[in-house]
Order: sequence, then structure tokens, then C-alpha cells
Amino acid sequence: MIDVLYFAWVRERIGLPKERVETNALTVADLVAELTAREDRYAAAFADVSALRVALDQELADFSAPLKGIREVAFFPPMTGG
Amino acid sequence: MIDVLYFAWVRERIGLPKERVETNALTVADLVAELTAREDRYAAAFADVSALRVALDQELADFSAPLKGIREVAFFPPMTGG
Amino acid sequence: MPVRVQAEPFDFGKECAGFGQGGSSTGAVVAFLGRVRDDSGSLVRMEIEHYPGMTEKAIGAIAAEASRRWCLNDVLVVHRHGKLTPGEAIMMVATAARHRVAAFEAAEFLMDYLKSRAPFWKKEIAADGAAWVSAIAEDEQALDRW
Amino acid sequence: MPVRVQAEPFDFGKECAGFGQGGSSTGAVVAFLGRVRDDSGSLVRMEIEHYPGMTEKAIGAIAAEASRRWCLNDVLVVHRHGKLTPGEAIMMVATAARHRVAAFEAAEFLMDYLKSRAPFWKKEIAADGAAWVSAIAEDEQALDRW
Repeated sequence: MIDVLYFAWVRERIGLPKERVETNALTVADLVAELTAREDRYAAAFADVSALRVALDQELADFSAPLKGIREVAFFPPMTGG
Repeated sequence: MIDVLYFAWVRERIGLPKERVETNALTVADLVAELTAREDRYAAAFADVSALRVALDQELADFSAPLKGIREVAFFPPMTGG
Repeated sequence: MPVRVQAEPFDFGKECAGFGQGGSSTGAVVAFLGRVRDDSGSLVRMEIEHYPGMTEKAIGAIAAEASRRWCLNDVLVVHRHGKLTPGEAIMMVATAARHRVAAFEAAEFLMDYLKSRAPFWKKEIAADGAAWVSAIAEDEQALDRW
Repeated sequence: MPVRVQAEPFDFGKECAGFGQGGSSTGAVVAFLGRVRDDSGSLVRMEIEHYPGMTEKAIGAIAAEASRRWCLNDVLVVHRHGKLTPGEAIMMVATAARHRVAAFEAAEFLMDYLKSRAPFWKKEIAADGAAWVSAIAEDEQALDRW
């Protein structure tokens, strides 16, 4: 079980801010593939992962990063703070 | 007649902030030569003109600049504001 | 607290008045204020979403890195989230150092990293619709100089 | 008045509070504060001499050039002269622009030019003697980047 969080337009497309996901995905990319296969709204959110960023346990990471030991994954568009 | 002003350590070496000078000097350098010839305190202040700056009518200028039409000449060390 | 993430407005003048004033080893203070612009003239409000938990951690790491690189005597980052109106203060950074170059560079470093590495997302709500602000390539490229 | 040369202290916080707040075309404000440092621990006071008349003219020209180059919405320069104690505010600049890069660059331009082109001279009075602050080559070189 892993907590998956969505922010900004990723949250809007998927339609929720957070969910618990039962997964055996080894990497972020595997998890994205699993989610994309679920429903159209996920496919819409993950259509172009080059437009997305991911954080593992609140640290920026790559889509190739392993999920072993990770409790929280967050997907969001590039940040626009400041 | 021209007003000659001195600032910072130039003022301290010459011992006054301002004086009126009767001169026929054509350039700043000529005026410096005239002043230097006057007294030791002027010679001390103008010993190294590369360490000095000059303003003509309140605009920075070169030592080779002509004095024609100028009413106020100021000598001072490099500025240290800010 | 050198890092604050808050929904409440902050007072840029008061923050500046209270910043970096102690001691006499600080020769230079730089303060930056970011405000909600209304380029189109039709902006109703800006909404800023963030990632609670990660936000504080990310800004703290950026501020710590700036303090280390430029040997700052003091540093402050305040960033709002939630609903803001045109002209309102979004965020500020302040740096205190011995010399001006360090204070300026550290403040620009903080801004460049906050723009692209702190988890905030801006949405503009205008009279004719709402849109998420897009990240721009220049902001990402700005990180290259550090 | 965007340029003030004065013997009286000024309040950095108040100046920041009142600066660049009008309208919603200003997205970025940068403020710089210069303070009297006491590196040796024996500084009694700083005395700043200036050239009345030329000072205002020189700063005005520098501020006008910055406004022109970076299309500033607002600019402020305050510089003190006379006697100051360690930790006291010497001077400040502030810039308001649409974007942060312009606000930062214009503030740094102002500082670089004020340092070397505005007629101020600093004298440090310490317990063991007084000395005029020397101009440093770095400050002159800083002008080359503009």
C-alpha cells in the first residue's frame, strides 16, 4: 500500500487529491502504467509524463526511480511558485 | 574666476573646502599645475592625480578637459558611497 | 522562523523592518517581494495550491543551501497559499550578508529555486475562465547559473 | 520623490511598506539596505561627506538610466550623509518592475553606480584613529557588466 497524491491540474483531471493504492510496481514508471490502465481520467492525466514531475516521500525524483520503501508518491505539473 | 571645491582627504590636506581662484588655466591639468606650485599643502593633495577625480560644473570629467565656460571645479578621491 | 508557508497575508514593510537588524556584521540586506500581477486587466483572483509537508522541507533545504554558499547572517522566506487578489503580496525572500554581492546573489538564488523547485502551483481565475500558470523554460534555465 | 539625500535617519521598513504598492502591473519589488558594518569591533562612528548639488544630480541621472533600461514602474534611492553609528542604515534603493529579473538587475545596477559614481566619501572613526574608506578595484570593475 502506498499513498498517491495529485496536485494542480493532475488532481483536477483525476478528480481526487489523494488515494491509497495497492501495487507491486517496482518503479514510478510501472506505477504510472498501472494507473493509466485503470480509467480514462488517469490516462488523461498521465498522457504526457514529460509534462509531469514526481516526488517520492516529498523529495523530487525521476520516473525511473524504484518505489521500494517509499510510502508517499506525488504527481504534479512543473512548479510555478515565487 | 572659478570656484574650486575640495572633498574628503583632498579637503583635509589643502585645509579648506572651497576657494575662488583667479586663473587663466586652459585645462584641469593646467589648473592642477598652478595650484601645485602655490604651496606644499596643494602639492601634497595633488601629488598623485591618478588617485583623484575631478568634476566640472558637477559632472565627472577628465584632467585633460578644457575649463572654458566652467564655473565650478571639484577635486576629490574616488567615491565610496552606497 | 526563517521559513513560513501561510494562507494569511504578510506585511512586507514589517518583515523588512524586523529583518537583519541585529549586530553590526551585516552590511547589506536584500529583500524581494512578489505580487499578483494582472496583465489582462480581467484577473479576479489567483489561487495558489501547495504540497503541505514537502513545501516547508523544500524551502528549508533551499534556504539552508543559500546560507551555506553565501555565508548569510540571516535569511527569510515567506510564501502564501490559497486565494489572493491582484496586487496582493504572494511571497518574499530576504537575505543579510556582510557585502552587497552576496546578499544579491543569495536572494536571486532563492528566487530561482523557489520558482522551480518548491511545490507551489498558481491558477489564475479571470472573468472569462480559469487557467493554471505554465512553467516557463526561462525559469528552469535560470537554475543553470548556480 | 524618487531620490532623497539626507542627514536624518530613514526607516527601511516604512520605505518598503510604501514602495511600489500601487496598481497591479508590478509583479516584483527589490529593496536593498546598506548598513554601517563594524568589522574590527572598534568603530565609533562613520562620517559620510558628500557634494551637495552634484549628489542629487548624479543619483537622479543613475536612477533615470535604470528606469529607462529596465522599464521600472517605480524606483527609490535614499542616501544619508553626516554621522552614523555601527548598525545604522546608510542608504537604500528599491525597484519595482513586472518581473523579478528586471527588478534585481536594476537594483544591482543602481548599487554599482552609486558606489562609484555618486559623490559620497566615507570616513571611519575608530577608537584608535580615523581613516577614509578606500575605493576598491572590484567596485570599479563591477560597472563593466552593465
